[in-house]
Amino acid sequence: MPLAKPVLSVRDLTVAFGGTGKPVPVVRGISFDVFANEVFCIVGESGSGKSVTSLAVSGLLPETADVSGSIVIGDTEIVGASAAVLRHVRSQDLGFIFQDPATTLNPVLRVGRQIVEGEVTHGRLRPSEAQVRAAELLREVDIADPVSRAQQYPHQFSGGMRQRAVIAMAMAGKPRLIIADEPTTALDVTVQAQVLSLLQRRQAETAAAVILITHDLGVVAEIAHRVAVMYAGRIVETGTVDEIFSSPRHPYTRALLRSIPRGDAVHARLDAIPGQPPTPETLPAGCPFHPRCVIGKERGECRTTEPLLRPIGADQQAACHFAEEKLLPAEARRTDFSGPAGEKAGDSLLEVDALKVHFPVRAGILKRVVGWVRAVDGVSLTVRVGETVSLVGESGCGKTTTARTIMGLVPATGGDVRFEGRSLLKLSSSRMREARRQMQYVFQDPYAALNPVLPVEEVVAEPLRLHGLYETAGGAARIAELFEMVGLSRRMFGRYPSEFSGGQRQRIGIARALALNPRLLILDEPVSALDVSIQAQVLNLLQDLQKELKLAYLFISHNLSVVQHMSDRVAVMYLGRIVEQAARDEIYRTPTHPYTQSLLSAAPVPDPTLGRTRRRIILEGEIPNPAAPPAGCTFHPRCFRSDEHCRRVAPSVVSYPGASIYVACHHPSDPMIPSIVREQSMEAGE
Amino acid sequence: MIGYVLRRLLHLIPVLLLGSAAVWAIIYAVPGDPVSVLVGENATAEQIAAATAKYGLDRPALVQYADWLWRALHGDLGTSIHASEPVLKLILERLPATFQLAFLATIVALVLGIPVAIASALKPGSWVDRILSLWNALTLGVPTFWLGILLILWFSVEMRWLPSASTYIPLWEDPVAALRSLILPAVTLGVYVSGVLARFLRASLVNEMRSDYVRTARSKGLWEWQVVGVHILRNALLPFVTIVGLMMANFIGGAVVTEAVFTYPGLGRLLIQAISTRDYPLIQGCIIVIMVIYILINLSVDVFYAYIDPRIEYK
Amino acid sequence: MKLTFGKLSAFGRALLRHKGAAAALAFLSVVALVAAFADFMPFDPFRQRLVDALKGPSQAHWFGTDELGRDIFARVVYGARTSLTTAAGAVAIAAAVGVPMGLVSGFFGGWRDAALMRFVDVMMTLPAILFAMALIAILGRSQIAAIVAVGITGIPSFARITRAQTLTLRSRDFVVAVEAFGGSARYNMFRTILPNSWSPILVQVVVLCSVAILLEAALAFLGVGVAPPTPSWGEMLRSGKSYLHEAPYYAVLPGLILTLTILSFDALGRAMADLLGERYEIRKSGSEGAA
Amino acid sequence: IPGHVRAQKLQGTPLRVAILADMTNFDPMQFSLVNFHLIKNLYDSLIEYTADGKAVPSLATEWKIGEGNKSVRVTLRKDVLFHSGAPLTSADVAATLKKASDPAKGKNVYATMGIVQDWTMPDEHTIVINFKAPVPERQILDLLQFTMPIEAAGIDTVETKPAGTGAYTLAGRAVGQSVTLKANPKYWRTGEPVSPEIRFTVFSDDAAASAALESGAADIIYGGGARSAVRLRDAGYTVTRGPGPLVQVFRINTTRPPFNNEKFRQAFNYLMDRDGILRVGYAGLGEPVALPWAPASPASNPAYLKEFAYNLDKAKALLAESGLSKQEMSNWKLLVYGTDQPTVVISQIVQSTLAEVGINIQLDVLEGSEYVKAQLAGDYSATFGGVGNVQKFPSRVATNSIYRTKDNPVLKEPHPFPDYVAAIERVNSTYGSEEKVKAAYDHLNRVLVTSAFAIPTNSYDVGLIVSSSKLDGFTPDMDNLFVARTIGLKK
Ligand SMILES: Nc1ncnc2c1ncn2[C@@H]1O[C@H](COP(=O)(O)OP(=O)(O)OP(=O)(O)O)[C@@H](O)[C@H]1O
Ligand SMILES: Nc1ncnc2c1ncn2[C@@H]1O[C@H](COP(=O)(O)OP(=O)(O)OP(=O)(O)O)[C@@H](O)[C@H]1O
Ligand SMILES: [Mg+2]
Ligand SMILES: [Mg+2]
Repeated sequence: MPLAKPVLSVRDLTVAFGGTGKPVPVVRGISFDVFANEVFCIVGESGSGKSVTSLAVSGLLPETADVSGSIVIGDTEIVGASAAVLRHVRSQDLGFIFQDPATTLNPVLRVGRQIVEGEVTHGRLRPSEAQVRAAELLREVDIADPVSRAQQYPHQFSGGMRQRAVIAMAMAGKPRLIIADEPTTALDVTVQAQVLSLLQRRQAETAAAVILITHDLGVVAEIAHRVAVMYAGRIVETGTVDEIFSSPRHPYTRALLRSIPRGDAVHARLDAIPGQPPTPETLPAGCPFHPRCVIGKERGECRTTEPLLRPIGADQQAACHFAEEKLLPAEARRTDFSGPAGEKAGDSLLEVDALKVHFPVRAGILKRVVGWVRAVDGVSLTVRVGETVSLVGESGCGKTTTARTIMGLVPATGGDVRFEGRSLLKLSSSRMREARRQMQYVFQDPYAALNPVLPVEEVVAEPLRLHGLYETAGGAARIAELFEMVGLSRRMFGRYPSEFSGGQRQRIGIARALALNPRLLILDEPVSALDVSIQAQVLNLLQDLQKELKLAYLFISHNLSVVQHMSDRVAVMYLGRIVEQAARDEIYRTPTHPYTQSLLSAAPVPDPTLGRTRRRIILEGEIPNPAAPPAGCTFHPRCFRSDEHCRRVAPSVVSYPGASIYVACHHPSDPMIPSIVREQSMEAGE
Repeated sequence: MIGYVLRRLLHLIPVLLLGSAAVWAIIYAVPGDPVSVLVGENATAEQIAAATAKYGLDRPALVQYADWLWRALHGDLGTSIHASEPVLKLILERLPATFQLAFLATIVALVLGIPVAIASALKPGSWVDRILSLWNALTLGVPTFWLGILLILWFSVEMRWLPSASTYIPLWEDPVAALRSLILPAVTLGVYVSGVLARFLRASLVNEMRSDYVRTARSKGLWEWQVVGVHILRNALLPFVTIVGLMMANFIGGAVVTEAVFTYPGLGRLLIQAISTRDYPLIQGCIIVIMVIYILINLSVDVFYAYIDPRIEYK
Repeated sequence: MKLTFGKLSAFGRALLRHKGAAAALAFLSVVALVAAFADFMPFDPFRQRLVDALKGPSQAHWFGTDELGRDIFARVVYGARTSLTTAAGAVAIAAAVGVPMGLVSGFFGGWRDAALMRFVDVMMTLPAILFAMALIAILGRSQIAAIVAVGITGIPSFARITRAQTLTLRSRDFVVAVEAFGGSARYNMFRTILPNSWSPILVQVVVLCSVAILLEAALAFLGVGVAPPTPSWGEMLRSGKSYLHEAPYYAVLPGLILTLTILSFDALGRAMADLLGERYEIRKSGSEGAA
Repeated sequence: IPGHVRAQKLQGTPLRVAILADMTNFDPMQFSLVNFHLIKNLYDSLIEYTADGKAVPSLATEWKIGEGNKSVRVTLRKDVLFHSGAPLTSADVAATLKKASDPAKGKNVYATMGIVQDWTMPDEHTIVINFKAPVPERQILDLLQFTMPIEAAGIDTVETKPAGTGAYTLAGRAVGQSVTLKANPKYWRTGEPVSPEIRFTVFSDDAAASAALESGAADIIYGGGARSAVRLRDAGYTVTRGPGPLVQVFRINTTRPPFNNEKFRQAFNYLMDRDGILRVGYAGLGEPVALPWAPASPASNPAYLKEFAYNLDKAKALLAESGLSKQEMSNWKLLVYGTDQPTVVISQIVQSTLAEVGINIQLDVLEGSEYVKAQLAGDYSATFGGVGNVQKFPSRVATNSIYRTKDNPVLKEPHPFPDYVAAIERVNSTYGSEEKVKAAYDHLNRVLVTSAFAIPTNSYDVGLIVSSSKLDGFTPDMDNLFVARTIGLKK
């Protein structure tokens, strides 16, 4: 491969954004080649310059960007090229897939037209043939009924279909290079699996070179041939996917790999990278990673000299002064951690019993209720003192609604919620206020959860003040204590939320939730908006707090690895119902419900060797509209085991004697027989 | 869609009821009555009483309102006290003049507004944009009555090119005379509205230009004119339609000041005269008609919008 | 940028650095100062000298004299007082009524919202100027009447903006959070949502100032503003318009000052909207201005 | 010069007349500005006055005042036809008088009919009107001049359908926009009307009408403002002023303090800067007056103007005599008719004059009907308002609200100025000897300035005619109504 001429060759690419002040470099001299028939992944945390690099390659950066270096696609130099040349390159050699399929298509033009527009413009396609060609392209990306779909508008497509259409569009001209910038970040795991496999297939069919940008190491392991790891505008390490995952040489790569929760180390404490990634404006001198680095922190060289990328192995390069240094074995550095375990569970704290939450759908002249969105349709759960119960499921399955209903923020339609044995649903508002003190909520989006006009001290004090307990609880001293508890300094009191990073804000959110000394925290996707390194910090914090304060968690997430890492028990939700519920290890080792099995197999595993060997179940379609759920078992249209019976009759919950599993399926695989799918992964992991 | 239109029409009912009741309440709160103007200043008490009875103004206010409402429901807006002609007739006679001015003003506004918006949105922050923004601020900030006065000063008093006051001449009868008479008020109104439109369109263009689909379009190697003309403009013009409709609707009763400057016989002036003579049925009629037209224009705009925007399906 | 008390001074400095805003502020301050201290200046807006009627601008009378021989410049200066106080009063009324209205309707929805929206509908379908005229007819011509009339026509714009803001904030996590901690609706509306809505409200205040000045002038121009001989810019334009042939400066010069004032408010409003990242409400409040 | 003689020098042409307000009805008794332009073209009166007040025949060929001034015998022309084609008879005149004496239908003629007892019709073309008491000749003539026969059959519908004998017939009307009249082919005056058609177009204001005239879209402006008339005159247009102006009167409600103080009131005789008021308010078109009479009125007396010339010193002396404090003197508002620009201006002049003598008052500006209502009800301390009929028999002034001797809405009952009531009575009952009559008029004038409940300032023109210089043949009308029948293009 290295002998062939690269499709793309980037040399010393530097991009700075000027604006009014002095230009700030966000990409700082990077070089790489991409060859035909390979998938080249760029990974890195948010803000590391991945998107800017990809935009620079296609000449799509805004005019405020100052680009230098060289980018050659085929034989054409992109840097400084004229508009005509750029247009030509884009039409001939380049295809682009962007992150958010909801916005990459023009909402007012028909999908078919958009797909072939480029080809028609460049005279490769006669307008009279456009329709046929559009349908053909849609068929190639597995869209059913492509002829009529081509005539539809983007809003009539589901998210996954849109991304397929974008792939069809990007590949329409058979470009030599395809750039996909986080093509699946906005999608659910099951849909992500569909799209990734499609992308892989089309790439193989067209022999194109693909640059795939992602921050998800699982995706990298799944799909990449070669990998570049970016940090603070630089490539800090590059190599084949196996090298990167098996013998990472840069401390950042290593730390990154260790900070993701993995099924093979559920009892170990996560290895978080301390601190924050630097912003382009606040780049430290020397190696930009040294303030967070375990080996470079103390060394003078790292503080003064920025290391250059240099070859380490055959194909591997790393930018570290001490890349050859053997590290301590990873395990040794992990402080032992007794993760959650079923045994310690005590009395039941929260009981959710057949909870139903239906939202009215209104239509017609008088806005009458014409139907109901069955957001939550019979959920039963128990959380015991000090344990973590997780709720997983695809987007829209009703996780947030369940949590908010438990908190009393959304009125329940039916069922019951009991806290310490007392029903919460029929409480008067003052009693409800009282009850809420025991139960607190941590929100998903750390940017939206804090009142931006209050100083953080007030944000944390607010629950106390609302309950008139501020003085009783100890006033400012209590706030300082809470700050300390979540690892923040009281020196930060006067600052506003906007002055904090996402991870810090999430800590503030947690501190606020702890202010009233609750017994139960409801954590709604507490880490999904955070970068992996920060995510690990927060997860560790949560585990520490749980131990220290004997907290019970209702932990909501769609990230199966995180759930596996955190939970005692796991409930899998689909379309408003819990389809399977079991102790953590049981569910991961022997998933019973076909949906659980699909979910687990769809989740990318950050291990390329395993990725290549395991068999994946790729679910068809996407989660149905909860306003019109399918009859019978709601999962049947996507299920690989469904039959006539499933189509008609909704399954009831079955429990297995001797196991903690509850499952709602007519055809569960026997929990006593370990699932083949998962077993493989476990082996590979060990 | 039909259901949607029906629902919107149903919405008309409370708005009109509320509006007419409010107008009636206001009318009764306003001191003065139509009779005093009518009978003249030498009238005796008996004459006043006779006239008051003749127009039914001696009945309780609620009875009068109920009576008016009942008749209005049957399409009868009553008879003007001052002109002793059916209110509807008076209004219908003014409407063509009003529509003609609104139409021309809208054309002026579009002709001035759209190019300005596109030119300044193409390069936000450039000197072209800054100059056009300044022009835009001027069009918005210069009060129509002052602009009208300046135009009259220059074109009528100074240059003697155009009449200083406008009359209604139907366009189809004598287009030249009609345009001569209308051009100053149409420009006065149109310039102001062009500012509103340009500002709106510029904002929505700039907003659209940042959209992902524009980057997608560029990444396909399209010509810049395709990107702007097909992709951006289409999206930006959608909400623009609503604003244009709103503006037109506003012209119907709201061009009062311009009508006053150019003494143009539009609906707004009719209403002002009606207010000053306390011609109750005429006031009520004008306001109801203005409201109905406003709502109907808005409804048409929304329906049209739904028609051109594939994302919207009114049910 | 989110406007907080902590950032008030930073916001002020940013405004002063903004060229357009600084110029506008400078002009407005001059107008405001002159209006405030007009009493200490050596001219009298009421003093008539019929023999000096309709004399052009001169050393003695910078803007000339009107039909009663009064100094137009003096009247412009006192007119500023009328304009600015009317605008301030009107905006205060509009905000004081509109903001709580928007909060309540956006927060609770339901019948409260429906009622508000009907009110706004009615107000929207009637051009502001007609509405104001009718109100003034009730209240009689006076400055108070003008303030109330202009103020009421401004209510829907505040209500709408606050409502929209409330609707977006209502479902934001930090508002839900307060609810989750047991905060009451009142607390949420006035302590959480309102402080987060200052920026659009502030921008709207400035926008409405220009609208109010315009509307007041338009009313005076139509002959229903403050009663003579109180100096008012619109009234001067009205009288001046009938002397276009003999004394063009009579309408032109007061109109110029009026226009500059409106432009300044507009520029200030836009600069603030820019700095605060708010949408500049384009539809003003339906005064013809305006149309 | 008789009309037909002049007509020979003129050529008929369709006339385009700009007017400022739409008509409201065709009733010749609803004598108000809104149908001034129509009445004299659709109707004829029994007699007419020349510009200097001499009575000349019109529909009546002869009128004989009976013994003791208690009746008048009127002989009608025999060749007169209504627009319907029916001949004019004494029955039509009788029906007209009947309508005029009905309080609900008599409208503006009703007050004038107050002197009439009854009438008889000796034959088809003669009618005898009997009076309640002896009536001065001039008052009888006013009645005849005011009587415009309406066809008996059309009396009930006259508001919407003209039923007269006038030189023009109604051809069409677009409400709010225009009225078109066509020449009456069977008109009894030979050679008239000169022009075959008149089209009245309603313009919303003076500026619009002026613009129409200047751009050639109109030939005549009828009823425009003084200021634009003066400007147009300077630009070469012809301005025709009639003998029937109004007099602007500063009306005082003597029932309210401080105006219940006579000296205080009298000071106002000297506080009116009549020249300034005339110049600023009416562009100098009119005369300053101290009495409510036009020059054509028999009671007119220019000496008063000298006596009561603008004089702050005399005014101050009277104010001092009044014994009122500054505070008391300032404690009232001047009601202003905001719709009428001249009164707004002159009210400010008065306000400023008062400020000079230390009286600081406020203006209370009301619009449209609100003002009229206040004025009719006497709900004011003082206000400016025009008074009509000032060219006719002096006691006609008493039809105006402030000058009314009975049921005065401002001064209320009983009339606070018995001297004035008596003076009017004396004018009404004095006839015969010119000296006696003159003395009665003098007495009235003196009483007026002494009681000082109404301070006239100036006369001003209603029904001003501004026309293209190509037109000629304007007939002055005693009431400044528009008379179109003699107008034509100069040959
Ligand atoms: N148009 C721009 N103007 C100024 N700075 C920019 C611009 N685009 C990106 N940046 C800055 O460049 C840096 C790198 O951004 P980039 O979008 O490449 O990050 P990324 O690695 O793609 O992150 P993410 O995972 O969040 O997409 C960031 O600090 C960003 O703020
Ligand atoms: N207030 C509401 N009115 C109507 N439908 C609602 C409402 N809130 C939620 N829904 C619907 O209920 C369903 C479940 O939503 P919910 O937010 O609970 O999902 P989720 O599992 O938390 O998804 P995500 O992973 O995207 O956060 C969705 O289809 C959503 O559209
Ligand atoms: Mg990115
Ligand atoms: Mg959720």
